[in-house]
Amino acid sequence: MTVKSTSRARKKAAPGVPDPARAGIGAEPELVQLLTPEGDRVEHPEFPLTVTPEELRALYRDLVLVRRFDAEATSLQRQGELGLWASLLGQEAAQVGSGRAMRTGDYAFPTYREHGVAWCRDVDPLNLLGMFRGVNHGGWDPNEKNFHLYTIVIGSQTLHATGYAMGISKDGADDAVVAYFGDGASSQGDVNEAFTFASVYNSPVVFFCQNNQWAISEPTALQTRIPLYRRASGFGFPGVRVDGNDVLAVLAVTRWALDHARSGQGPVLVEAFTYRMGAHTTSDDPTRYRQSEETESWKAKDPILRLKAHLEKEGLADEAFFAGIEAESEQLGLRVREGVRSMPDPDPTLIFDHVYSEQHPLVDEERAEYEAYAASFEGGERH
Amino acid sequence: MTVKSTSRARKKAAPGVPDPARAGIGAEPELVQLLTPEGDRVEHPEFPLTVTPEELRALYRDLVLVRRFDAEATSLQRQGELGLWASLLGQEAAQVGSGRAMRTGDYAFPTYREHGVAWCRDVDPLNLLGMFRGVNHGGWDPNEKNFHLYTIVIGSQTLHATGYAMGISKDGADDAVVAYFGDGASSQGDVNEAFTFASVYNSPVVFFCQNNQWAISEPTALQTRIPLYRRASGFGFPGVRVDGNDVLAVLAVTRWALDHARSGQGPVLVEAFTYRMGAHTTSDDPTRYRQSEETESWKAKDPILRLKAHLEKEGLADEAFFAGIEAESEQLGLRVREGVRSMPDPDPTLIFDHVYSEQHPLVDEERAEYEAYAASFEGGERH
Amino acid sequence: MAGQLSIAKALNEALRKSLESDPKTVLMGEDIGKLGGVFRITDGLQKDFGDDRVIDTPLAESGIVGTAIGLALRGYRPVVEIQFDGFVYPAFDQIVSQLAKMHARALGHVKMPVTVRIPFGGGIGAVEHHSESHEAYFAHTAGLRVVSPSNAHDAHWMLRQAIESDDPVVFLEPKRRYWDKGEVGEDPMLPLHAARIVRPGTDATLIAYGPMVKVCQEAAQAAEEDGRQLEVVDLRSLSPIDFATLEESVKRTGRGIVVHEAPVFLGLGAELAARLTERCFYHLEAPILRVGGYHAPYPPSRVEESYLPDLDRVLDAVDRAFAF
Amino acid sequence: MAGQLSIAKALNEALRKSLESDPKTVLMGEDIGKLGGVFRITDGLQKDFGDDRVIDTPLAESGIVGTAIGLALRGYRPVVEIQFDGFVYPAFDQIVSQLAKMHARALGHVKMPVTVRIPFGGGIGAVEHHSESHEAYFAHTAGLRVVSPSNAHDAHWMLRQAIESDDPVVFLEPKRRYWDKGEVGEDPMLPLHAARIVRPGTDATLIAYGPMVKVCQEAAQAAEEDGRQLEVVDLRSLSPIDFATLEESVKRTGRGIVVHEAPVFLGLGAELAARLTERCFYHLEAPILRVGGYHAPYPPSRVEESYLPDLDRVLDAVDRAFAF
Ligand SMILES: Cc1ncc(C[n+]2csc(CCOP(=O)(O)OP(=O)(O)O)c2C)c(N)n1
Ligand SMILES: Cc1ncc(C[n+]2csc(CCOP(=O)(O)OP(=O)(O)O)c2C)c(N)n1
Ligand SMILES: [Mg+2]
Ligand SMILES: [Mg+2]
Repeated sequence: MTVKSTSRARKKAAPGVPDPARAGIGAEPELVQLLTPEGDRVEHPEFPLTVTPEELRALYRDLVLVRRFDAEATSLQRQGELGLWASLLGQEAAQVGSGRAMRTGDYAFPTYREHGVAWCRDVDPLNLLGMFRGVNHGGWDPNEKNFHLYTIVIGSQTLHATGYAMGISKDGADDAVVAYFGDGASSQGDVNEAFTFASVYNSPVVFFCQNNQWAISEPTALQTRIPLYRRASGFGFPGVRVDGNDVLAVLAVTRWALDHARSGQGPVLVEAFTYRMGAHTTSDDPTRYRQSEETESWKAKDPILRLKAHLEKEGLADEAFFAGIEAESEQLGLRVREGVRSMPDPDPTLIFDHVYSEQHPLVDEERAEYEAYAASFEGGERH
Repeated sequence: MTVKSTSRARKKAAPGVPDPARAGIGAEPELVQLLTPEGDRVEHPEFPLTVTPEELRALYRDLVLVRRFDAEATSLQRQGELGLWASLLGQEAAQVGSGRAMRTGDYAFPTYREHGVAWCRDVDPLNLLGMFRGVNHGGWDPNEKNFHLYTIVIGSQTLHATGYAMGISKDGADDAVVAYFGDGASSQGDVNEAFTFASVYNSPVVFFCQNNQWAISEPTALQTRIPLYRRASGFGFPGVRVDGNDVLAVLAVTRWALDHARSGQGPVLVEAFTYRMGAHTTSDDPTRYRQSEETESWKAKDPILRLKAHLEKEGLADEAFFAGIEAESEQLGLRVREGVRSMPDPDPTLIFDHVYSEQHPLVDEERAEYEAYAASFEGGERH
Repeated sequence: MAGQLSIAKALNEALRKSLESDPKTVLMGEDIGKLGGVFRITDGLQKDFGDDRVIDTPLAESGIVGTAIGLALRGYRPVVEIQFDGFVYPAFDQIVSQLAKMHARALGHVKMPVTVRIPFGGGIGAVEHHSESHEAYFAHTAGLRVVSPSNAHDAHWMLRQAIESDDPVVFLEPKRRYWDKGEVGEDPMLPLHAARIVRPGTDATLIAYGPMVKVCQEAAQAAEEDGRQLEVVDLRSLSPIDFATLEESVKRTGRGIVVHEAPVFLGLGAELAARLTERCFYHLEAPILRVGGYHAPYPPSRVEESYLPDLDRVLDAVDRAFAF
Repeated sequence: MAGQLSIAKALNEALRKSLESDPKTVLMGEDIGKLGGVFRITDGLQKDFGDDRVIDTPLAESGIVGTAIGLALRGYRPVVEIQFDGFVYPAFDQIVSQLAKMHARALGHVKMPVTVRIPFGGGIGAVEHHSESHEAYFAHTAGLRVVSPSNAHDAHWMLRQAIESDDPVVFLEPKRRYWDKGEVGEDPMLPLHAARIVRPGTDATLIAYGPMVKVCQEAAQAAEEDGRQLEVVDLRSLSPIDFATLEESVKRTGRGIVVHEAPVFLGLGAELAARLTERCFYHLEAPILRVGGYHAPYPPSRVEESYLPDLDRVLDAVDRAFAF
C-alpha cells in the first residue's frame, strides 16, 4: 500500500469530519423555530402547529409565573431561607413547551433544574424547595403527578426513565416518558446506556436535552464536537434540534416526539437549544469563565419577550391580561415566600425514618440510642 | 395542533427510523471488501491497496499460525493444562489485518481474545497463556511490544486506550492507538465515554470493534438496532464497516484509520464484520442459543481459505510454500504445548508481591503471617 | 420441594415460583434467556415465561440496574442477575446512589423492591474478576439489605423472601457451592435476617456465611477430635446482622472467630469483632479473631487455595484463640 | 510557605509545586480550569500551566479515571479531581477493577501513579450527594492507598507525597475545613502513612482523621476541665494504618475511641476496633468504642448536626468508656 492511497483516502474522509468549533453553534439550518425572536410566526414543514389565542395566552402565563417563581427562589436563597438554588432563568420555554406537550399519563424524569416542567405537571412549587432549604431530599410522591424526584447525580435519571418506559410497553399502555438532561450529562455513560436500552427495546421515551451551552463552567464543545441532537443517529433513532427559547417550537417538536414514542416507534432525542442566563447555581460565579457579551446576545432571544411581542403584534392580549398575569405572579411570589419561611425544620429522627420500608434492627437500635442520647440533654447543654 | 399534523410528521420520520432487524445484517453496500470469499481481488475506490506477493504470503502465514496457536490452546484446555480459553477462531483476518496495519510505535489495547493481534505485535504466545492457566493475571510488560494487558472487564480498556492516545498528543508524537472491543462492549458506558473523550480531544485512537455477531449468547441486535459502525456518526467521527474475514480489506481500512488518527484528524471507528466460529469460551455451549446453519454459512467466508484460494489462483504460492507453513505451524504447536506444560506454578507468596510498588506495612505483616503459617506445615499436614 | 436439590436448582425453582406467584416479577440480566445464565440459574425460565418477563439485556450493568429501578417505579419487581462478582462495579453508582437511597429520598413514597443476584466468591479456578467477595461494600451501604445462603434450603427460601421484600436486596450466591445438594423444606423456617446455629458447641463460636459455612462445619468436626466443641453460626444475613443470636453464643463460649473469603482488612469480620467485643466485653477469653482473604487482589487460580480460608487456617485461629 | 495558609490554599500550592517539579504531572477534572474547581483548589493553575496540563474534562467520572490510567501508562502522573464525594461512584469500576489492580495484573511491570482527589464529608449545609464519607470503600480495596489530612501543613505535604507516590492514592480532602488556616512548614516532617499524636494524654485515646480531628481536639480540651487527659491521634493515613503508633497509645491509656463521620457500621472504626482489640487485649479497660454517622443516607442539611459526631457525642463515648 502506498502513502498516496492513504492520503487520498484521508482527503476523501476529511469533509466527513465535523469541525469541533461547530459544536453547539446556533442558528443552524436544522434548528426548528416557529416563533422568531421578534415575535413573528414562521412555519416549519415537519412541525406545523395550530394554537388558539387561549393556548398562547396560557403559555405566556406559564412562562411568566415560572420565571417569577424562579426569581423568588433565588432571592429566598440570598435571604438565607434556601441553602442553594439552581435557576432556570432563560430556559422557561424549553421547560414549559415540553411540559405542556405531555399528557396526564405521561411521566417526567427531571434533573434538579426542571422547575418549569414541575409547574406544568401541577406539582406544588413549595415541594421543589424542600431539598434546597435542606429539610428533605425531595420527598414528594412522584406518582401523584407523574413527576419523578429531582436527580442530582448527572445522567442517572435517564436510565430510570428508560426502565419506566420499558414498563409502559409491558403494560401495553400508550403513555410516554420524558427524560430531561443537560448538555454536560450527554457525556455520562449512563445517558448513552439509556440510549442503547431505549433503542434496542424500542421504548416510549423522549430524551429531552436542554443544551443551555454550559455545564457549570464548561462549554458544550467540551462534551461534543458536533451538535448534540446528532448523537441519536449513532443509536438509530431520530434527533431534532429545536429553538429552546421558542415555546411554540418546543411544544410542537415535543408533541411530535411523544406521539412518535407512544405510537411504538421508539425513542427520540430532542435537543432544546437554549441558554443558562444565570449562574449554574447560587454558589457559582460565571464571571470567572464566560463573557457578559455572550449572555447579552442571548437576552435578545428571550422566550417571554418574543411571545409577548407576538401577542401584542397579533392583538391577542390586552393591557388587562398582562396586568392580570402581573397580579397573579405577585400572589405566587407571596405564597412561595410565606410557604418557605414557614417550612418547619424536620425532627432529627427523620434520619431514621425511611432508610428501609421494612423493619431493620440496626436502624431501630441506632434510633433508640439517638433518642436516649438526645433526651440526656433535656435541661440544657452538657458542655 | 391537530392529530393530523403529528401523524404526518410521524410518517415523515418513519423512514428515518432504522429497522431493528437490520442490525448486524451483513452484505450491506457499505461493507468494505477487497478479497471475495472466492479469493478474487476487488477494488474499493476509497481503500485502494497494493500488496506484493511477499506481503500476501506473509499475511497467509500469520493467519495459519495464529489459527494453529488458537487450536493448540483449545486442546490444551481440554487436556486440563489451561483452566479456560477464549478462541479467536473465525476472527483471524480481523486481528491479523489490523495488527499488521500498526507501526512499531503504535499501541494496542486488547480484550481477552486478541491473540492474533498479540502475534502481530510479536508478543510471545506463551505470555498469553499464563492467565488462562491460572499462573498470573497477564503479567507481561505492556511497553515491551506496545501491547497492553488483556482486559476482562468489558469496555474498560477503551478508556485506557483513549488516555494513552491523549498522552501521545501531549508528546507531539505521531503514534496512534488501537482500542479493541466487541459488539457487546459497544453498550457499555465506558466505551461511549471513550468516544466522547477521544472526539472532544481529537485523540489519535482507532476504535476497532470486532462484531463477531455474538456477546456470549446475545446476538448483536440486543446491543444496537443499526449497524455498529454508525455509532461513530453520533459522536462526530468517521465509522467504517469492513469485511472482517477479508485480511486485505481490514489491513487497508485500519491503515487508513491509523493514518487518519496519527495525522491529527482524531478517532475513527472500524467495525470488522466477522463471526465467532467457536464457543464464547471453552466453558460456553453455543448449541443452547444459536443454529448450526448460521455457523455453517460463515464457513464459506473463512478468512484463510479465501486468501489461500487467491494465492493459488494467482499462482503466488506453490506446494513447497504451503508445506513450509504446515511444518512451521507444527513447530509452533509443539513449542506451545511444551511451553505450557513446563510452566511452573507460582509460589503462593506471589499473592503479596505486587499489590503495591512501594512498601506497605499491612501487606508485609500478612506476608509474614502467611510464611510463618506455611512453615508450620513443614513435616506434613496438621489435619 | 421433591427431595435433594442443588443450590443452583433450588435458586432456579425459587425464581420460577416468584414468576408464577407475582406477574410483576421480571428477571433481567446478561445471557439469562436461552442460555439460562452462565451458571444456568435461570435455565428454562425464558422458555416458560417469555422474553417479556425473562429479559436478556444489553451488556451494561449500570443500564441493567438503572432500568430495573425505573421498572420498580412503574410497579414491577425486578430480579437482576450480575454475571460475576467482579462485574457489578459499573453499576455501583446506580446501586449506592439510586437504588439504596431512593426510598429515603422520596420520604417513603416509593419503594424499591429490586433484588440484585450476584454469584460471588472464589475457589472455582477462574480468571481475574470471577472470584471476588465484595460484600463489605454493600453491607456498609445504608438502604441495602445483604444476604447470602449457604445451603439449598436457604438458597431457595431466602431468594423468595428477598424478592418479596419491598427493600432492595443484594443476594450473594456462593458460586462454588452451586452444585452442593441439600433438602429444601416446605417453608422458610426463619425470617430473612435471622442467623442460624448450624452446629451447637461450648468452647468457641465460628461465625461464617455463604461458602465458608461448610469449611467451618468441617473444622468443627475436626476440632471435636482434639476434644474441642465448636459452635458454628451461619450468619445468612450480612446486613442487617442478627447480633442477638451471635451475642448469646459468644457470651456462652467466650470465644469468637469470624471466617470469610473477603479480605480481613475492613471485611465484615471487622464489624462483627468490634460490635461483639463491645457487647460481650467481660465474657471474652480472647479477642474475636478473623480468618479471611489477604489485603491483595484475588490471586491467580493456581494459588487461590493459599488465599482462601480452609479448615487448617480456621483451626489455627481456634488454637490462637485458646492460646490467649 | 509564607505564614498561615488555609487548607484550600495549601492544596493549591501543593498542586503548583507538583506541576513545577515534574513536567509529567497533569491535573484532570470537571471545572478545574477557568473556574479553578468548585472549591477553587486549582485556582489559577490552568492560567499558569496551560490547558494541556490542567485539563477540563467531559462530564464523566469513569472517563476521567479511565483516561488518567491511560495517561499513566504513557508515563504521565495524573492528579484527578472528583467534584464531590457523591460523584465518584460512576468511576468505581475504573478505580477498583483497573486502577487498584493494574500493578498486580502486570506483575509490577507498570505503575499507576494516579492521585484521586475527593472533597469529602459533611457539615457544609449542602444538598444530597455532597456530604458523604465513603473512605471505607476505598480502604477495603487492596491496591489503593487512602489518606486524609486534617490541617494545612499536612494538606500541602501529604498531597505532594501522594502525587510523588508510584501507587494510586485516594486523597480525601476535609471540605468543611478548607478555610481553616494553619502554618505550613518547610518539610513534610512525617512519611505519608504515619499517624501523629496531636495531643498527648494518659486516660484514653481519641482516634480521628480529616474533619474529625478538630472535634476530638476540642473534646480533649473540654475533658480536661473534667480532669480527664485524652490523647488525640490524627490517623492521617487510612490505608495503610499506622497501627504501631495506635497500639502504643492505646496500651498506655487503656481506652480507645474512634471518631469519624462515616456510618459506624463497617466504617473504618470497625477495623481499628477489631485490630486494636487483638493487639491490646490485656491492656483494655473498656472495649474500643466508635462514634460516627448512623446507618442511613446522609440526611438533609437541616438535621445534619444531629447526624455528625460532635464534641458532646465524643465526650458521651468517653464517659461510656470510663463507665465500663
Ligand atoms: C455524576 C456527577 N458528577 C458531577 C456532578 C456535579 N455537577 C452538578 S451539575 C453539573 C453540570 C451539569 O451540566 P448539564 O448537564 O449541562 O446541566 P445544567 O446544569 O447545565 O442544567 C455538574 C458537573 C454531579 N451532580 N453528578
Ligand atoms: C463489565 C462486564 N460484564 C460482564 C462480563 C462477562 N462477559 C465476558 S465476555 C462477555 C461478552 C462480550 O461480548 P463482546 O463484547 O461482543 O466480545 P466477544 O466476547 O464477542 O469477543 C460478557 C458478558 C464482563 N467480562 N465484564
Ligand atoms: Mg448545561
Ligand atoms: Mg461479540
